[in-house]
Amino acid sequence: MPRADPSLPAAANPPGRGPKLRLNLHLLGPLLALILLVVLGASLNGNFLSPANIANVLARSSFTGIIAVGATFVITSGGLDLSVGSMAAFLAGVMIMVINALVPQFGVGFGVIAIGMAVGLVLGALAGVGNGLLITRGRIEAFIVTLGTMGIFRSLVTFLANGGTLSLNFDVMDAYRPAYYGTVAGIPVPVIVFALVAILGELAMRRTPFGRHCSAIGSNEQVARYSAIHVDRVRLLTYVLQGVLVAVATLLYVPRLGSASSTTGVLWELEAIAAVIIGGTTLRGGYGRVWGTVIGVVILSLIDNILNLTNVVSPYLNGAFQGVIIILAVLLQRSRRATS
Amino acid sequence: MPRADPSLPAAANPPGRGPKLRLNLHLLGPLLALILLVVLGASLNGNFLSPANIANVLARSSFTGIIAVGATFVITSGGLDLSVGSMAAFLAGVMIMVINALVPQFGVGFGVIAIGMAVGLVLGALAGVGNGLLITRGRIEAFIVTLGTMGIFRSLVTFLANGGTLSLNFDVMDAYRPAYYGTVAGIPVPVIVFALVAILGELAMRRTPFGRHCSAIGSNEQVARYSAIHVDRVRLLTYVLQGVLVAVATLLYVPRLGSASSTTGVLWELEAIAAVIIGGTTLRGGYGRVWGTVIGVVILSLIDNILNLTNVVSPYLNGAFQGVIIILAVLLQRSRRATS
Amino acid sequence: MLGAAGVTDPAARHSDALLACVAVSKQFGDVQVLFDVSIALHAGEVHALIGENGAGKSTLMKILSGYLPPTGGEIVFDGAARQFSSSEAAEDAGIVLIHQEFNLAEQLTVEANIFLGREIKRGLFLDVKTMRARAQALLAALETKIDPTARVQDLAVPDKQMVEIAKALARDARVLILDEPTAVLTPKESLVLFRQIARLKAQGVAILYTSHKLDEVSAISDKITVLRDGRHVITAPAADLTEHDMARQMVGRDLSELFPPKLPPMVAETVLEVAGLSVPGYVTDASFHLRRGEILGFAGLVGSGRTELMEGLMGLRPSEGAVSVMGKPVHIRSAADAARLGLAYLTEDRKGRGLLLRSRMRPNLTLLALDRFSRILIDEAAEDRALDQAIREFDIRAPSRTVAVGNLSGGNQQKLLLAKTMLIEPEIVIIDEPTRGIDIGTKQQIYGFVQRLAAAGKSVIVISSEMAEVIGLSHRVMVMRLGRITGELEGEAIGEESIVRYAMGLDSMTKDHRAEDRLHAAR
Amino acid sequence: QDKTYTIGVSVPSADHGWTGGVDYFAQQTIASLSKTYPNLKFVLATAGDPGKQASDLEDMVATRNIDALVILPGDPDALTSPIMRVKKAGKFVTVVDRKLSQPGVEDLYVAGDNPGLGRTTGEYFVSRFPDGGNIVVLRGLPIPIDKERVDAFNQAIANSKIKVLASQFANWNRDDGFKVMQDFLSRFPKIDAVWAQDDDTAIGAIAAIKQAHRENQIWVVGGAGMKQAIKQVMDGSKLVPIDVGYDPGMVGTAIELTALKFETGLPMRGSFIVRSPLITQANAAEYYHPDSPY
Ligand SMILES: Nc1ncnc2c1ncn2[C@@H]1O[C@H](COP(=O)(O)OP(=O)(O)OP(=O)(O)O)[C@@H](O)[C@H]1O
Ligand SMILES: Nc1ncnc2c1ncn2[C@@H]1O[C@H](COP(=O)(O)OP(=O)(O)OP(=O)(O)O)[C@@H](O)[C@H]1O
Ligand SMILES: [Mg+2]
Ligand SMILES: [Mg+2]
Repeated sequence: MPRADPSLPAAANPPGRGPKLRLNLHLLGPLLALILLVVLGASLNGNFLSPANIANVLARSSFTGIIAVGATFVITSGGLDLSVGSMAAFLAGVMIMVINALVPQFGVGFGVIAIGMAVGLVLGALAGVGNGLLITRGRIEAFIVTLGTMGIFRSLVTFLANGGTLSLNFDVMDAYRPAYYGTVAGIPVPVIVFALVAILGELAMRRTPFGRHCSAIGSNEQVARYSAIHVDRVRLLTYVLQGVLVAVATLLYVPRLGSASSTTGVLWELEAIAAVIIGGTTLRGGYGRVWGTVIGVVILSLIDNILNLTNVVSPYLNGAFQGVIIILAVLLQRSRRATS
Repeated sequence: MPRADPSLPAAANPPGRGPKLRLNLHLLGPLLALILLVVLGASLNGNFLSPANIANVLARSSFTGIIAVGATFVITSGGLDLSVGSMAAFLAGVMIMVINALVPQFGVGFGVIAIGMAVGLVLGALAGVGNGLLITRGRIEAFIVTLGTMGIFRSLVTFLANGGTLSLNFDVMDAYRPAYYGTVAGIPVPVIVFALVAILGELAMRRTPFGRHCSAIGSNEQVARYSAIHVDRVRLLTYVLQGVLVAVATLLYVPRLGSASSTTGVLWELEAIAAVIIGGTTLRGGYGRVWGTVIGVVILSLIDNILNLTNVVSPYLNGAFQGVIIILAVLLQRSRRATS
Repeated sequence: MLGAAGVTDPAARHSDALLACVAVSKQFGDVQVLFDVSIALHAGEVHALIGENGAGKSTLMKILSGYLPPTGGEIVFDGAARQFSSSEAAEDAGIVLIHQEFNLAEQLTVEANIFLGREIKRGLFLDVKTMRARAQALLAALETKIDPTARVQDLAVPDKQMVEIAKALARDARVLILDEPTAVLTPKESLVLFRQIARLKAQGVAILYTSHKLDEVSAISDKITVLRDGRHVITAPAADLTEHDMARQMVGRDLSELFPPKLPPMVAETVLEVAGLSVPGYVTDASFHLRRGEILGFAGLVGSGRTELMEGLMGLRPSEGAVSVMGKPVHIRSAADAARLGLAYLTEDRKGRGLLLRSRMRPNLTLLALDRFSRILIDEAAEDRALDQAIREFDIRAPSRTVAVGNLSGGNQQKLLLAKTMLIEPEIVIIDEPTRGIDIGTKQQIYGFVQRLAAAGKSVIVISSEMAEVIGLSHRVMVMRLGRITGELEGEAIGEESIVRYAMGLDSMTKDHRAEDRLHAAR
Repeated sequence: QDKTYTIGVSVPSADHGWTGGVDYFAQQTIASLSKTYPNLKFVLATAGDPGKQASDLEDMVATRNIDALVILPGDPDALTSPIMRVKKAGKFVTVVDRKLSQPGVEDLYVAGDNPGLGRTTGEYFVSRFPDGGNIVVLRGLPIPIDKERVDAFNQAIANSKIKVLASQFANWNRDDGFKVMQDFLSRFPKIDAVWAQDDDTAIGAIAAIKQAHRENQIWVVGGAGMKQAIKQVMDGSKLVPIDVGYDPGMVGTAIELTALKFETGLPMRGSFIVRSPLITQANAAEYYHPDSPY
């Protein structure tokens, strides 16, 4: 770095010790929590590290994981989407109904599944457009809009299912099953999809104008506007992306149990937001990292897994353990950062 | 629509003709939505405006209402408390256990109830201190802390109730019942308590240093710190206040149903936050108004009430109607403000 | 080098102006702030816009660059009437504005800010390497050592301004509009900026520039326009206006001497004694004392740690060392502790640390002194009276009492901040950059105010990057360099050269480092 | 008859499959009764928590002028007091499924048998494992119903050699059944049977068992008589050998009985207990209603 005037102190770096070290620990915080959890799990149960268990946990993480990648963008740009869980239930319901309706005519085959998938994706995008337009054009707080659409989607799926469960045609289910249970090179398909989404998400966040614009908007909307960023358009896009990713998650969810009901996706929104924040994205927007979200999702899945693999005092206290671990996982990052 | 001044968000005083008129409409937004709902209700059912129905609606608003007053302070100072619903369940559970345990020794009487109430209030304050310290000292995002304690409180009440329901001794229940069902000068006791809390809250928000400090912190923490405000102390106080108000709500809730279980207070946090925002407080902090929250709470209660007044298409769609009305109620304020 | 471009007769080139506004007016609500203002900018010319705080300079600049629509009149660009629908449209046409208030996304890196909205891409992805290299080059041209990968929130105020300038330079401007760019810069950094301006001017860029530092204005501009109360007063070649003329045109009357004569310091007790104060990372082992009725100046280069020293003293940053107030050792852990001891600190960062921009004037004014206005409830009538008094005493010019503070002109925000700080009636007041963005007439009022404070037995510390201010006001001056106090000057010894010697480190003291010389060289 | 009567029906909202069935049967019964008896009006409200259900009762009394109430209380302890208030207002009260904490409040009680479900299942397990076996239990939501069932089950197997390896809440939900079962399968190399307590949960558990290819070593008992489960029992599945009924249609019975009180003027009083029958391949056809959503 060229120094223009030797008589001046280094401007940008404060002369304090080891700014690099501090940065790394902040960066590695969630990773550290994850490692500690893995160590805990392994010490509690020998099967914890078995490939089957790891595959199970990762595959299960994929739904909220894919959704949480979308939530990272929404939150980074200063928004919030509470509707994702109900949206997933709704999309799953519609997909199942569409596929079931097509089977009598077109028979069981990949084509029917593909149409169902396409419908899911389009509908997801549309749902995102709806949320996004109400927020950007309607100028309503994202919290209110998505609280409202959360109720709407949840009601719709209950209505479609007539209060019960929508079940995928059994023969289609057989054809569709590999989308969740299949493996490629030993890796479950949903894990591969999740990994792809995460990598693309991380790239988009860090290496595209879109990602930068998201943080700029979340950091200071006015500055973004002054910098010739189409704030409303970018913000709308984050909700559309969120909707599409919810649809992608649904595509993997449907072949798992082949059903959708009013209980599908309950509380996924909280899980997704929690994962995003555990991963180090700031809830007020301005800074987001997709890889952190991925770790956050895995941490949350692991907590459940570990609780199921051990006898805790009482199953009534599961929620308490979850709560404590979540707080500790974040506390750990924070205090590490403070003391380094 | 005239192009808004880009140099500042429309918050305080948007330019254009008639700032006074516009201000009033912004002020009156939630009130307008409320009036429309009342008109709707009255047109749907003749009994809607009957004193009994009004008393019912207001009395049951009081729980989330009192909690939402606390949430107004928390949110105004830039925080969030997701734990209030579970906290209420937990406090109710402990109160019931304490009272039941004291009855054999001290008999049924006002004294026992008073002790139970005192325990509830103290415990509520302590719960608030816990949340507050984790947030201020632990420097953990409020979302994560209160998501964690939400799980913890919910688990604890399930544990205390052994998975079932904690029921208040039936004789005590008789003595305690007037705290919810009683009236003073024809007005139900919980409505009176709610009104008192709201009036005190509005005063505190608008006319005390505490209220000013809350909005200063929510609007710019640094400015607050440089203005000799004890940021952490004020923030802690908002959580303690929230805890105490949750306890006050619980004092009224216990005599209503005389029981606490894992389903007590579910989703109250969402309802409270929604009420606060519908009332015009900004979710990002910096500006809050208690009277708006009160109207928000009543609006939410009225939606449920109105859905019970008529036979809607299908009960499965209740949630959808709620969602639509919530969005419309806020949209109405916003567009009124924009077009005036 | 600036002179090489030459100055032509403005009247002759009025028709071929690059950017002009004709009879532009602007109204906010019921308040009109601009009345039929016309101004023409020409390629290769530096045009200065001056006027009192609230005269409408920033508003006019925002209108010219598409941030605000005018309520009357028209904008002419390249010979044709244009209505820029947005700042993007204006920027696409090559009109770039550097705002008076910072306009950076704090959480983003320097590089990301510089290219925000104009990212360089390779395929779908950002070409971070190229952007980083260009950012580095731009910053190097500005002679700063800011790291392009640093986050803006971690930068000091002057560094942010340099980033802002780099951002504007990155945009290939045909018209560059700078709104008080030097308010937060020291003379040395200002000179760097002026060299860049000269370079752009030579390339044929039209430049509109505003500043309250009239010496700068006469040094770099070719033409000067004066605004008063939203009305055009005069446009004239810079050569025809002396600094004195400018001041008179701005204020509408003759100004007396800027600095009133210093009163001799009282021979009085020490009220503040600081020994071995260190602020980790910024300040090492600073010791000084302050007497009753004394004005103590703090001079030094940007980044010398004056702000951090005072913030450490005030409990706003972690610090160690011995402090005693009125002879009693004290531990100040927060601004509230300090206020209780009669200490007040006026921050240099009025936007980030000083004022709540979305609130009105009243809550801002009383925020620090709120307990003086409340028993249990706040006495709003008393607050209103305090606001009345502040408006009178500090000459705060606001369109209305209910305007959001963010909508006040920069200088009036500064006055409000001063009023806010003084409301606790401190015994010891520390003022960091008191006249940043303040017009020359009001400066005088503030200087008078500071001297009256001292005369009334209060003690004042003035941190300023304006040498004249430190020299003109202080009874005694401490000079800082690299986080240490390197010199103390008193009475007659206070002078520009002696201060600069300490500030630069004695050995590097050579003639062409002197700020004043640079200023002349630029011309 | 010219006089019209209004009957209020309050049921929990469809937060899992069984309550979904309750809502369905309530609506069906109301639709058909409205057709048969034009002088009967119905008010149906669904509630997600006890507070909302209490509010619904208040609204029915204050604004809808009900003459009778049919209620399936989500949490009977919590709703005892609100139901007493309805009773005090002079309404006819029918309570479905769950016992209030005070005796003698209701006029009519159409009772489900939650302990019976646990006991019947437990007895079946004992009969299948005379020499002991390893089982896991997937519980429901942590509410009293679940506790009654589990307590009765535990009592029934108390003196057998059956070993409960672990039990965890699966919330009467397919997804949670799947997750918890996956983890139990990783944790325990030898599981002989699963009590999932609910047919939805069982479906999730079975999916996990099939994924682990252990469907030949483990069998699963759900509960509540969902049609898919009964179909499997009917077909003689080894994986799902039996089911234990818990008919959500009981709410329809209760509404019908209440309606009859007004239509026939007969004095309706007392309790009807709806048993939790053991459904085996032999009798499954009786319980199979392919048109029902549940
Ligand atoms: N958005 C707005 N709403 C209302 N009034 C405004 C707004 N923006 C500016 N003003 C008012 O317009 C007047 C001119 O402000 P402007 O910022 O242009 O002054 P200025 O000449 O730049 O002053 P300074 O030297 O202090 O920066 C001021 O009285 C200011 O309060
Ligand atoms: N938030 C921060 N993070 C990291 N470094 C900082 C921060 N604030 C300031 N610095 C650095 O600390 C040093 C001193 O800051 P500063 O420029 O405020 O000193 P100063 O003497 O008060 O200067 P001036 O008052 O002229 O602006 C500089 O090197 C600056 O870059
Ligand atoms: Mg200005
Ligand atoms: Mg400074």
